[in-house]
Amino acid sequence: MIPEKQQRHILETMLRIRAFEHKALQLFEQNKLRGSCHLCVGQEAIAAVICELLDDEDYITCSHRGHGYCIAKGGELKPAMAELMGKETGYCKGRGGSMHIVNMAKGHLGANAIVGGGIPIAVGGALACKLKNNGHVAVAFFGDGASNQGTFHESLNLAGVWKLPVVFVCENNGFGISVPFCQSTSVKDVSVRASGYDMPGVTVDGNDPEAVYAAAAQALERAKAGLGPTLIECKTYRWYGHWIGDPEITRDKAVTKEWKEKCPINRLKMQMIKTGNLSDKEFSEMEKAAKQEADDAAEFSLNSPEPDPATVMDDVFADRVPAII
Amino acid sequence: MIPEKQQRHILETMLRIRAFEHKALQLFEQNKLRGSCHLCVGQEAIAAVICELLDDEDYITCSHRGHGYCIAKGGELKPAMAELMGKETGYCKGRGGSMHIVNMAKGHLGANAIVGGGIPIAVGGALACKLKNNGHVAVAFFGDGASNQGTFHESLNLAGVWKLPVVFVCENNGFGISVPFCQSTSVKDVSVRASGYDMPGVTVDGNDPEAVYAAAAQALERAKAGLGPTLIECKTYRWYGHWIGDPEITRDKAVTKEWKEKCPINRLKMQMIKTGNLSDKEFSEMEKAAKQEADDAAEFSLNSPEPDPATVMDDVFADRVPAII
Amino acid sequence: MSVKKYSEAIRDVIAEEMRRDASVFVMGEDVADQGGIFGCTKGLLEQFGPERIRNTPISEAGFVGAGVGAASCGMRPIVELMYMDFTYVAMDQILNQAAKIRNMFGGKVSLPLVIRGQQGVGRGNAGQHSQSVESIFMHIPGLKVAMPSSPADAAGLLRSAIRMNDPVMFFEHKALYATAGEVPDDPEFMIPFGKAHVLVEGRDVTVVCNHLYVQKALNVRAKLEKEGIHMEVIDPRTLVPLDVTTVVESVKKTGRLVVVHEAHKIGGWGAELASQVQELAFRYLDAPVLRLGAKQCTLPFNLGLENAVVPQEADIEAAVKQVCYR
Amino acid sequence: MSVKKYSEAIRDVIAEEMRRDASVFVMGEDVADQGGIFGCTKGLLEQFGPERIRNTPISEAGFVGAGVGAASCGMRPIVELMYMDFTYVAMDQILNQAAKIRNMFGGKVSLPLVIRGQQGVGRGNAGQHSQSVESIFMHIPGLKVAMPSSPADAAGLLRSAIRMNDPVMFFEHKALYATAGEVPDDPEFMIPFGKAHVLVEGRDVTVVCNHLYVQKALNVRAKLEKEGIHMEVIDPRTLVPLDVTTVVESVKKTGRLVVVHEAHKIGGWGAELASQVQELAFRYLDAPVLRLGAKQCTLPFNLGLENAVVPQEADIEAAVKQVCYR
Ligand SMILES: Cc1ncc(C[n+]2csc(CCOP(=O)(O)OP(=O)(O)O)c2C)c(N)n1
Ligand SMILES: Cc1ncc(C[n+]2csc(CCOP(=O)(O)OP(=O)(O)O)c2C)c(N)n1
Ligand SMILES: [Mg+2]
Ligand SMILES: [Mg+2]
Repeated sequence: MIPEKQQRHILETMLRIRAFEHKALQLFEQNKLRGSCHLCVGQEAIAAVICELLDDEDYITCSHRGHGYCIAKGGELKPAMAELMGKETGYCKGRGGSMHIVNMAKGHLGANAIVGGGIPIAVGGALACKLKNNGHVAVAFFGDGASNQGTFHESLNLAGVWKLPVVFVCENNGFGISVPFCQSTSVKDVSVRASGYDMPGVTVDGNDPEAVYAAAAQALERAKAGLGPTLIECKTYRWYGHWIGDPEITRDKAVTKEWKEKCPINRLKMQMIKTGNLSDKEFSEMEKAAKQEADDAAEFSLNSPEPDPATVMDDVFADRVPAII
Repeated sequence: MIPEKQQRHILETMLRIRAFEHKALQLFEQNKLRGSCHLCVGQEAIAAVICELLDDEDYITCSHRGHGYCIAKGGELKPAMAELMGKETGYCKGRGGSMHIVNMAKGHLGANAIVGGGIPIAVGGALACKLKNNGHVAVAFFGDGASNQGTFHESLNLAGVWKLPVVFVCENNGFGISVPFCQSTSVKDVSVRASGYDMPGVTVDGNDPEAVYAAAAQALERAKAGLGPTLIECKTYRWYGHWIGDPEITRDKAVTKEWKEKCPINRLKMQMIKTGNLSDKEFSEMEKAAKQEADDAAEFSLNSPEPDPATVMDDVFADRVPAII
Repeated sequence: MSVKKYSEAIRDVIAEEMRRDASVFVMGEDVADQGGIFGCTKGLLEQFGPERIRNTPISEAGFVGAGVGAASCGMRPIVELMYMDFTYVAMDQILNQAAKIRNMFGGKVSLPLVIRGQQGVGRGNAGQHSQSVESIFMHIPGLKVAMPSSPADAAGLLRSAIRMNDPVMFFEHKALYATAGEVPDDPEFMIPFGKAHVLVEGRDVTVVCNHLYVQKALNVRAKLEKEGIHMEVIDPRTLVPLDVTTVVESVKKTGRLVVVHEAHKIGGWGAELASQVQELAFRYLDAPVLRLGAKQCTLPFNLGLENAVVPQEADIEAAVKQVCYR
Repeated sequence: MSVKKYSEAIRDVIAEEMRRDASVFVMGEDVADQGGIFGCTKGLLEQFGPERIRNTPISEAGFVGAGVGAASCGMRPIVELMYMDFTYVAMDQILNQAAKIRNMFGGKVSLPLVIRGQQGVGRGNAGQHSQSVESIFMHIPGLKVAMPSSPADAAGLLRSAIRMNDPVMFFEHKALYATAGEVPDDPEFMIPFGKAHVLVEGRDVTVVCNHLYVQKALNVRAKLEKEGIHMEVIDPRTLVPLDVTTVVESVKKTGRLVVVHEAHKIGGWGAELASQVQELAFRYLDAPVLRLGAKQCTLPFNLGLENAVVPQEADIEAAVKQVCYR
């Protein structure tokens, strides 16, 4: 069971993520936000629960579907939304956009627009933890599609053979854009691949915060004990298209509807109400606060300045070099 | 049991491979041959047995340790040795050398000097067979070290999900240059990785021709029946260093000696003698013939012309283009 | 002639060649039901079925390698990369395998493989989805490189590419897909590789450019004509082979050259062209060859910044005036 | 000063920096017990143990990526690639990740990462093990690129690279490892990036070259001096940043430039340098800039063919004479 205080915080985080995503969608539809924008609505539990178990010195990497991770890992909505709008006040000063949010202060090594690209980077984070012997861990979050990239294999083998403090978390939402999981992947569960690296592999209902929590807690314990990595597959579903604007040619609306019934927010809310840890009123207040925060973030971002084109060459190198023409 | 006629041919092939390798070694030591030259002495059974089960329209790819495959797949010793010497009469007209022998007429798509580089190419061969629906198969041969490359993973997944007629054969000789298998690989047997692609995986004694034959025959049957790929791991050992000139810093001489006791040629020879299919005299004659063939190949190659430098640009493109400066 | 979008021209040629030759097939991410996220294989699944219009896993090295293998074995694969930025993920299969197989094997293997996809700016896709990467493939021998700038060029060059017995890197531009133009209906319509396209003649300065910069250069030309500067605009169409002769002939007339591309300026193909031209037309040059290309920074998400990184019409105008000493 | 081999100079700097800074570590194939197949980490396992001298699986994308991650997290990884030809296998981690991380993240991350290894001809390693691939890394912004041509340069540039807060591609040459030369003993000896080395002055023609071509150019210089041609020989040392100023100053004096490299001529860094020089020293050039580089074919196994592909001293001599109209 998730401790009560953490339950509340996870619920709050999920609500903040959802409010953020819906605000982004709204802004997009109002033509106030653009770009490749991948929403994680429906999948919030994975980010919210697992990051709850991490602290600021633990590292994560994540995929293009990364807003939730940014928020769950301690990110603020304002610079996150500002980044989606390409504003100077964004996490990457408008250079990165939706797919490249970073937040080093919170141990977020960055989202990655190359499918599978962030997995070895998390392994490197774990290697740094091991070499510094600081007791910290790294978590790589990636989609089911990414589990067919070579980097997945190389990363799991590296982590396995070096017994690195890292947890691999596959958000299996059943699709890579239009391609169903079964058409791209030779196994039914990504977690079975763990045995190819002599590490535990487990599949959980990614919409069940308790299940995700239990699996992650065990994996993190294992990692911190020096016993090496774990692969956790979280089965989930996205409520919206691959990106905003996706025609969703191959997805069945009825299935989406079913998954909406399995909303992770609702699930944790009901559990907490049932155990007396939450009232309807409290929930409404939390939800309202989250929406307000998202509204404020939008407001902040809309009013933020565009980056100055004159600064475009500023951040190429840390150690400045004589200018190249 | 390997049919008698095939036993004899396999034995012959192994003897030819060994004679070729020893001749190459000798020429190298006499400074008549140079380059990165990877001998497969001790590992001959894998090439000889599996290629025995293939015909000229079945495809293979192999690694840098490829001489055995060239010969087993129907290659002649003369153009093979000439290629090792970089002569115009070689399989690649001296352009490729030891690591890049090809023989399209026999279905040999080429050795590859990039570890893991040939695996997806074999998958493509299998895809061609499937699209042509011609009942043929492809076999990818690669080392244990290659099983940690991303291409291994991507290839096995592709073949698994597309149910391609391909067999993946890992020659596990316990080392990638100086690095022992256990230091680079998170599992004890490469074959366990097969379950990550929903395909059968089997580990056999690669020095036991019968075991290799049985596993390969089953895998090929499966492939031809449209049931998809198989991963076969053949445990073996190389008698010599990684390449000619390897100081062999991390290998134990005693272990090499043990493996020499497990010589696949001797094994098949003893079996055939025991079952009355071979006499000592016949064996000696076969061995002598193989050595003679290797001697002739050396002679041929030494007397072959060097490629003409004026032709160096000839084979870049099939469809000639206006010269680029 | 039919008026088609650039993406339609590509799709139609693929369909025609697939009907004509059973060894042609397509594989790539989302090419089947979705028809490619830019629609270049739209409707082909219905016509040709899932064996020949093949969705792949997200395994670029794997399926490009499978393309190499299938091409070695007599097929003619068309491999779609969703973004040409992902060539990096499959780079070994492209540069160490596809490019080298024929030559390294002494001419014993032919590799009729097309690797195609879109690249470039215009949608603010940020650093890993907005690059123009063609120059890399010009440097490593063994690949042909095409860059169509119009629907007709897309059709004519793609048909040549599919029928060619060598690996071709085929670079489309994301911002060109929606542009329309006349395309010959002739199912044998081909544009040869290595023949530059002189879009418009002019006596004062030669501008070599492609993809989005063809239109931009024509715009600048229209403007500068009024100021008495007559630009000749040339699109090389293919980088390998590169039609230097046409450019040199032009420069011998104009005495001035500006090369414009979206790829990064430093080490881009403009450097190659500039170097060859200054060598072959040294005595004819009245001004140094100028190059315009993306600044040496990662393509930014923000559109204002993106515009600050890649050359604009004003930059072309300024460069043209500079070489004309105006 | 101590006389050291190029490979020893590299090893010693790595050892010194590892002693000085606990965040420096090494990973790569066969770097531990074997000390690298070219001996650049020989003996370091004994001194620093297997945590800091780390054998990797044959997973270039994976361990280069791990280097990117570790560098993001405050370590200073030195990643050895056994052959720089294998950069292709790890290309996405190099070009889409390492090169872009700082810039794409708005300067919020620093990446003190060194990727080093050898390349080039001389051992007849054939197509996939003999390339000179540096030019590619000059084109994509975000990487610094060093190419030491002597033991002292190897030491001085490598120490700078290790202490730098940016990703560095460090290109050694296989045929230089055994060459010996004086190396300062000063454990703070560094050579700045972006400062070309004028090896010898001369008034008639500027030759820019590096790696094996420095010695070859010096040989040609000795010969041509007797014929009254005085070559100035310049080694750029780093390609990013590139010290064009020194070259331009030289060309203003000599009026002639020949650039020589082992990388393929087409699209190589010589094209970039030639383009910049013809622009910046247009009025000073008495002859076109000439470039020498490998022919556009795959590096062949046969040594006679290999020699026919890469520039020889005779080619340098001929080019120098050509620009001198002799
Ligand atoms: C290397 C690479 N190949 C392809 C893409 C294009 N692409 C972006 S997201 C995506 C699907 C990813 O699927 P999955 O990993 O399951 O993540 P999800 O989008 O479902 O969260 C694809 C193919 C990419 N960004 N990078
Ligand atoms: C991509 C790549 N990385 C590294 C190398 C260098 N290398 C050549 S052979 C080899 C070891 C290969 O080990 P394995 O796959 O087990 O084959 P074996 O040599 O044992 O037959 C290595 C590291 C290479 N050729 N290609
Ligand atoms: Mg998915
Ligand atoms: Mg091995």
